[in-house]
Amino acid sequence: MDFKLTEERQMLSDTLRRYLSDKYDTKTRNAILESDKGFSDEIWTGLAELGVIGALFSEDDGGFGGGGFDIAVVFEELGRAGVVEPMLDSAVLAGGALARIGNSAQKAHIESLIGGETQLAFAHAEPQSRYDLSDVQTVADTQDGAVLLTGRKAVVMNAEAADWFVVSAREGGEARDQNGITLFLVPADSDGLTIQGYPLISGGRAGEVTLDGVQVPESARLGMPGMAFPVIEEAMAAAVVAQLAETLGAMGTACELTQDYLVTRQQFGRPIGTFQALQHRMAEMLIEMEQARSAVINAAGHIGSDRVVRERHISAAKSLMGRIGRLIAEEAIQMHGGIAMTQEYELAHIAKRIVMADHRFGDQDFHLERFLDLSVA
Amino acid sequence: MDFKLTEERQMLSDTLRRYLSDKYDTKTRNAILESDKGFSDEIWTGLAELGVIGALFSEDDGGFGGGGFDIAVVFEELGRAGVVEPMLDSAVLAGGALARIGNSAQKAHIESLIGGETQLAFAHAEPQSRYDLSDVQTVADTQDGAVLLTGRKAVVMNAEAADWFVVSAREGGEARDQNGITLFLVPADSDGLTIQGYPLISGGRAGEVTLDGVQVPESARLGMPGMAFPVIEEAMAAAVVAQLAETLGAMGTACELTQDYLVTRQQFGRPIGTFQALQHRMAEMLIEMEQARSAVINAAGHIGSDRVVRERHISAAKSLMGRIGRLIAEEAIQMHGGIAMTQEYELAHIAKRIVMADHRFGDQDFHLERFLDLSVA
Amino acid sequence: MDLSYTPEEEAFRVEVKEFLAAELKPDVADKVRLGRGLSKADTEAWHAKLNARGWLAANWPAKFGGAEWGAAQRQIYEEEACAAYAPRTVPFGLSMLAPVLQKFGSKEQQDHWLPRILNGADWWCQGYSEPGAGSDLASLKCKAERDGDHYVVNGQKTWTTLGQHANMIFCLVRTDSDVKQQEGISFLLIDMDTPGVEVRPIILLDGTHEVNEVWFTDVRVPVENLVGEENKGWTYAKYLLTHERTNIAGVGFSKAALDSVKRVARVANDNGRPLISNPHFAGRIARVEMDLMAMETSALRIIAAAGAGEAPGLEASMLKVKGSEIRQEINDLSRRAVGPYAMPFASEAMEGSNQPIPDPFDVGDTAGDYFNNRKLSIFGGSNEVQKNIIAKVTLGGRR
Amino acid sequence: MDLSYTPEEEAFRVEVKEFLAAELKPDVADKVRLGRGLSKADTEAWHAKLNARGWLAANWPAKFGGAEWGAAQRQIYEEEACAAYAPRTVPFGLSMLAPVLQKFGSKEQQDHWLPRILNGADWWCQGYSEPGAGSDLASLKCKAERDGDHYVVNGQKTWTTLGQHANMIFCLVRTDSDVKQQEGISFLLIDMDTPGVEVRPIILLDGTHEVNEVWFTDVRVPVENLVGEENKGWTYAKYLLTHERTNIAGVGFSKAALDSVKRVARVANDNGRPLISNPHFAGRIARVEMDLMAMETSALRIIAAAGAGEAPGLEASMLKVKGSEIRQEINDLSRRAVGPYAMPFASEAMEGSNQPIPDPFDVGDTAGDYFNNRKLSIFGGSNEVQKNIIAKVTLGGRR
Repeated sequence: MDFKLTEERQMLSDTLRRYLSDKYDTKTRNAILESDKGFSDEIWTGLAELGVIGALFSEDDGGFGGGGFDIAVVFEELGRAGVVEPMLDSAVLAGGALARIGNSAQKAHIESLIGGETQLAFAHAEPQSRYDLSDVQTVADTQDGAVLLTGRKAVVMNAEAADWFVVSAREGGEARDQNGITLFLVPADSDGLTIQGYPLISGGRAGEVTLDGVQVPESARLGMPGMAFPVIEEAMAAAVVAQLAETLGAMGTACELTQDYLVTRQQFGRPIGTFQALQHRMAEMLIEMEQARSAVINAAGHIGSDRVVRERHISAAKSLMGRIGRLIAEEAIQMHGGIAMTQEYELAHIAKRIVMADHRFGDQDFHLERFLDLSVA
Repeated sequence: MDFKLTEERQMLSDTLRRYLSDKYDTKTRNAILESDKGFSDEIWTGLAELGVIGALFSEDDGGFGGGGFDIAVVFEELGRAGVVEPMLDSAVLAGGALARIGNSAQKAHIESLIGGETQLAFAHAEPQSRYDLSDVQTVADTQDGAVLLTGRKAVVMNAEAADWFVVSAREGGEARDQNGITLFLVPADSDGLTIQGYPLISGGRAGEVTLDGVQVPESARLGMPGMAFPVIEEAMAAAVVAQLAETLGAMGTACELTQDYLVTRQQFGRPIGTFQALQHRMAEMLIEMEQARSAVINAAGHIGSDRVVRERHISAAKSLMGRIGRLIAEEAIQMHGGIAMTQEYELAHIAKRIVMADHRFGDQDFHLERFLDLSVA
Repeated sequence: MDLSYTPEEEAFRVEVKEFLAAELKPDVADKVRLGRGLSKADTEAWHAKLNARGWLAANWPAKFGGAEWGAAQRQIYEEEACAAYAPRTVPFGLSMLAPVLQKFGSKEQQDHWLPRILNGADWWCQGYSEPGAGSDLASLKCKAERDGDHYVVNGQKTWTTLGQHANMIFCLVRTDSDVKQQEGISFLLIDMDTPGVEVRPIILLDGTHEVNEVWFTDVRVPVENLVGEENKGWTYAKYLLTHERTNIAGVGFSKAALDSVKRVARVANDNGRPLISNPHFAGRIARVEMDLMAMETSALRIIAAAGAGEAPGLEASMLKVKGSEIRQEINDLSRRAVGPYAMPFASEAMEGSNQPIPDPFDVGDTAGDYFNNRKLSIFGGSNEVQKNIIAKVTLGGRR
Repeated sequence: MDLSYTPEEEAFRVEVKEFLAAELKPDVADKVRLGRGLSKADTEAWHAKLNARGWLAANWPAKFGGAEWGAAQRQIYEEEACAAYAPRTVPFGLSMLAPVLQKFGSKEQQDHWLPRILNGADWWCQGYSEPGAGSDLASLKCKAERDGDHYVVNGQKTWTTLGQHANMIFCLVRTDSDVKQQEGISFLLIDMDTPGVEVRPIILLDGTHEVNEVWFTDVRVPVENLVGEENKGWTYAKYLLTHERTNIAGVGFSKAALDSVKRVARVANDNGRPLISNPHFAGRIARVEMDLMAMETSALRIIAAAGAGEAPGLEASMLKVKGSEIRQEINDLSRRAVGPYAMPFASEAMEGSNQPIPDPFDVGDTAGDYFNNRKLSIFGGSNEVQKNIIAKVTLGGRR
């Protein structure tokens, strides 16, 4: 066992933190939040140039990382600064699926993704599916060499900016069967693909994507027909690790802001950090932070393990973070008082990132139940 | 609506409190705890003379109360002093069942019970039944005028002291059916009835009761064959109200002891009650006490309502008390520190009464699930 | 002890239901239900209807035209009004200033201001908190200096709820800086149209504009707008705060919100079954419902014990803490229930807030409500301040 | 970063398993599993076996004959030993006194006392707390006055664990009352057979006798039993306390206890299904298991970072708090799991403790363990003291 970061990862982490502290202060980020696009091309390009996107892919795929701890190191820093750029959805989720299942032609998009020129989106979840990965009702109908995609995809992150969609559709099996699901690579400008876009409370934008008989060639199919579920689950596992690390970074910022506030804010003629009730609650937050950090390490460290071991750690960490994240966000706000309720204060956005993370990839109850199922399995 | 106690109940409450503060201090009670019998005949007689037992029965049954708030008032005071005498099991549970279903001949025992001369026990739960009221495997086999009882009853409170047992046995239906259960009034000295007695961690004694073909006349049957379940549920509801009120009283004592300790115990040159972290935790205990008191009022106030309304309040209150009781017992011990860990300190016994209450009549999870079932019903 | 409603109480419930059925407009109820901000006109219209019915001053003493509702009546009205999604009344004039004027105001002040609260001539807001004086309210700095028959006010107030609608503000101001903090404070009524008063919006983390900063620069206030005695304002302020907390349990709000959570959970799909069949989610609902059942009885007990017009003390602090905890827990459940659809969001303050946002469960912005209601444990005396009060009272007596 | 065990580490696990299979007697393992008190002889025999294997001084530096186990080795041994229900080693000599002697003791003291800890010649107990000095340890009053080449000790210690078995006690005593509390304390080694030493049992709330009061009346202690310098004892005491906390996470205990809970929950009937199928109980198990999985990694990280022989600082306080919370939660689950059968009980101190008590799940006295382990958050520096430390360190630096 070894708990030290490699030099390369430590360097990447330091560089990224410096870049974001220079380029991504609250004012800049809040302007990005209110922009029509919802993220900044300049920052996106900047991150690409730093090699942040490349760090999320293996050397075979033209990157220089792609492991669980590569993802964790990058996203903890992104989370620390409350970055809203669509790194998780474009690179880890859509890009990750492509890297796992795509053929060399299809993988060509990864190079331009790493370069920062291409944006991807992962169109999988549907209005009825909530957090159930196998609940796919969008259908793929193949007729002489062409595939027709019909269905609706819900809350698709980065939909409006995406050049390509990785779309899941059913080519066999019943609704909620794991078998029968296929992934397709679909151009954003396809006829019959429409997007109703909207902003998200924790930043960035998403959209309801309607596929009304969207026609793609069979070459758009990723992997074998109906065999995509394991790939979706693996890509999701990587995405969960990314989101957990991002949330951990945001929680770190919430704690930092609170600690600073406790020692500077004066009430009753003394810093409020001298009141023992707040001291103990701050201590409890830091104790839970250690738990959260270890949970993220467990998830990142088992991303390459066999399914049950991997998913058990994923669900344990996701459920734990949902619980601890809420505690830390709420306590940070409460100990600040009114100031944390204002949009212009950094914690407001950070707290929203932390809490809303429990609304993606399954919340703490979903993963509690899943952990139990995997434990008896 | 009206939240005032009647004068009679207020008087009974005051008298009982005075009696117990005179006669039932920690030293006396701890001596009773370690006695072979596990309770004091002198106290039992004293309580009977005060009319405490009579207050638990209606005038029709020779008492002068028997309502939900009569029970609550009595047991809150018993709980405040950590009384271990078998009032709940002898009077509310066994006596209550007798009062609800017995004929005039059978009810004769209630008079001597009220007088303090007779002890009863309720032999219903079995080794496999846990908290399931309908899980009765003891069988009653009737042959020409005689009934043979065969089975095992688990953790029967007051078994060794009881003159009579109210025994549940199955005369029809499958295991766990509500239909088919009958109650019988069985003399303690019956042939084939054996008791393996033992002390309980929170005081008093119980026993494993084995019925090996115990023979009783048909006149020992309480009510109609196989129809006893509703009576058992009603008697249990009254017993839960009694136990909730008792626990509330014990929780009140735990809070009192803690508040006194906080203002007297000196550490770091000041009373520990001047440390804000402890102040806030004490405040949280008192806030939960208000919740607990209201839950007991809700349960006591609906004991005469229709089944679903009654049982919904019973389960809500029992589950809530399980949660709050644990909080208050653990916080009281923690804020005291080592002294509360010693057997000779009053809180040790009080905390055990509070926590172990969750091991009778269904714990907080059992009643959470039951509350949900009753809510959809 | 008797937990059942009397025939009179049941009859009153019917009255309330009939009133709501007749007077509450569906579009207004929808705004309330979906957490969309009510316009000033919406609120004023509702006040007028209640006033016409004699229910606006429900808790005022009779001698001021109040209805003097008892605990049961209050609870019945609150429960029915919340269930119907009626607008809540604006408390600043009705439940905060009025009790102070009724107890400490001059006959002239009572005759002039109280009717205007009921007839809607004035919309009041509260000038208590300052950037440097939150939990430590007594450290406020906003200064009022006597100049002839006027006070000249300079300073800043903050967290002024709905100040953008108000034409009057009651303020705690410092009239003596040389004495113990609490002894140099006065209670002043200020016309917000006076030159030198400036209202600046504060946008909250859910993008709403409900609170403001109010700045005072050489604002001249006639001395007759001083309530009670100069430098006795702290007494009046504390009296007001206990009144502010009497309805803080919010039982009615919580019941309506919990019903909404259950409605969503019955239709939301969770792994092929209704969410309400998920035992872990159902358990969360059950736990908070049990807490709510108990707190409803606590609230009734406490209000009944305190008696009409009177403000409970210690128990009010307990209700404030538990009431806010329960409401915040329900807000957590309601965002949890809608799952991924809690994320779509358009803030009032944001560009394109008029674009359609998917709301498949027709519940409005559950996440925004959750974040917005973090305020419940912060304002009106934070839960920490309430716990200080509880500890002080309960431990203080024993020393 | 790599969470997998190396081949060397896996080989070590095999060694440990083999050792336990060969050396651990079933009757002793049963006593541990069922929470029955071990006899002095049981414990001494186990120490001897570990010592023979070279594993008694697992964490001692090599130069004192220690094995200098790393984080992974410690964790592997603890996990396997707890899973097999091996006795835990008595820490007072091994992990508390020894580090102090090794760092601050004289060559003579090291040569004399350290071997006797390993070979079992001495059973040590701890003389720290006093009735008036709990969390506020530095306020201790037990006095030692110099008289020729002896100290004369008068006073009382309390909460002395297993003092009834001990022949030696290390004490914090006051040797100067005229200076700042922390500066008048010395660290003294006292032979309990010396005239004037009296041990009185304290019976705990679960009826067990594991702690004692120790009274000193004119007890004469040779000066060579002073460790380090006179009046420098507080430094040594703090050093000891951080060491005492290094293994406080109790991951191994918690894993074994949680397995036992699951075993019971699989066989216990709950409304016609196994208790483990009750989603609310299963959820409790899952939540604590998730916490435990995380804390296990925290413990490994922290010990690995601290390095062999070194004691972690702030993180040790965090582990102490979380470790005790997890163990106490598991104790709660284990009494919950057995339902009504958690009530039957016979305390050591009670008459008729030899009568048979029903234990259908063969788990021993789960309720007694639950109450007894409330001590985990009280002793060794209460969780409140740990939180004070955490706040002081993390906020202190920012002022």
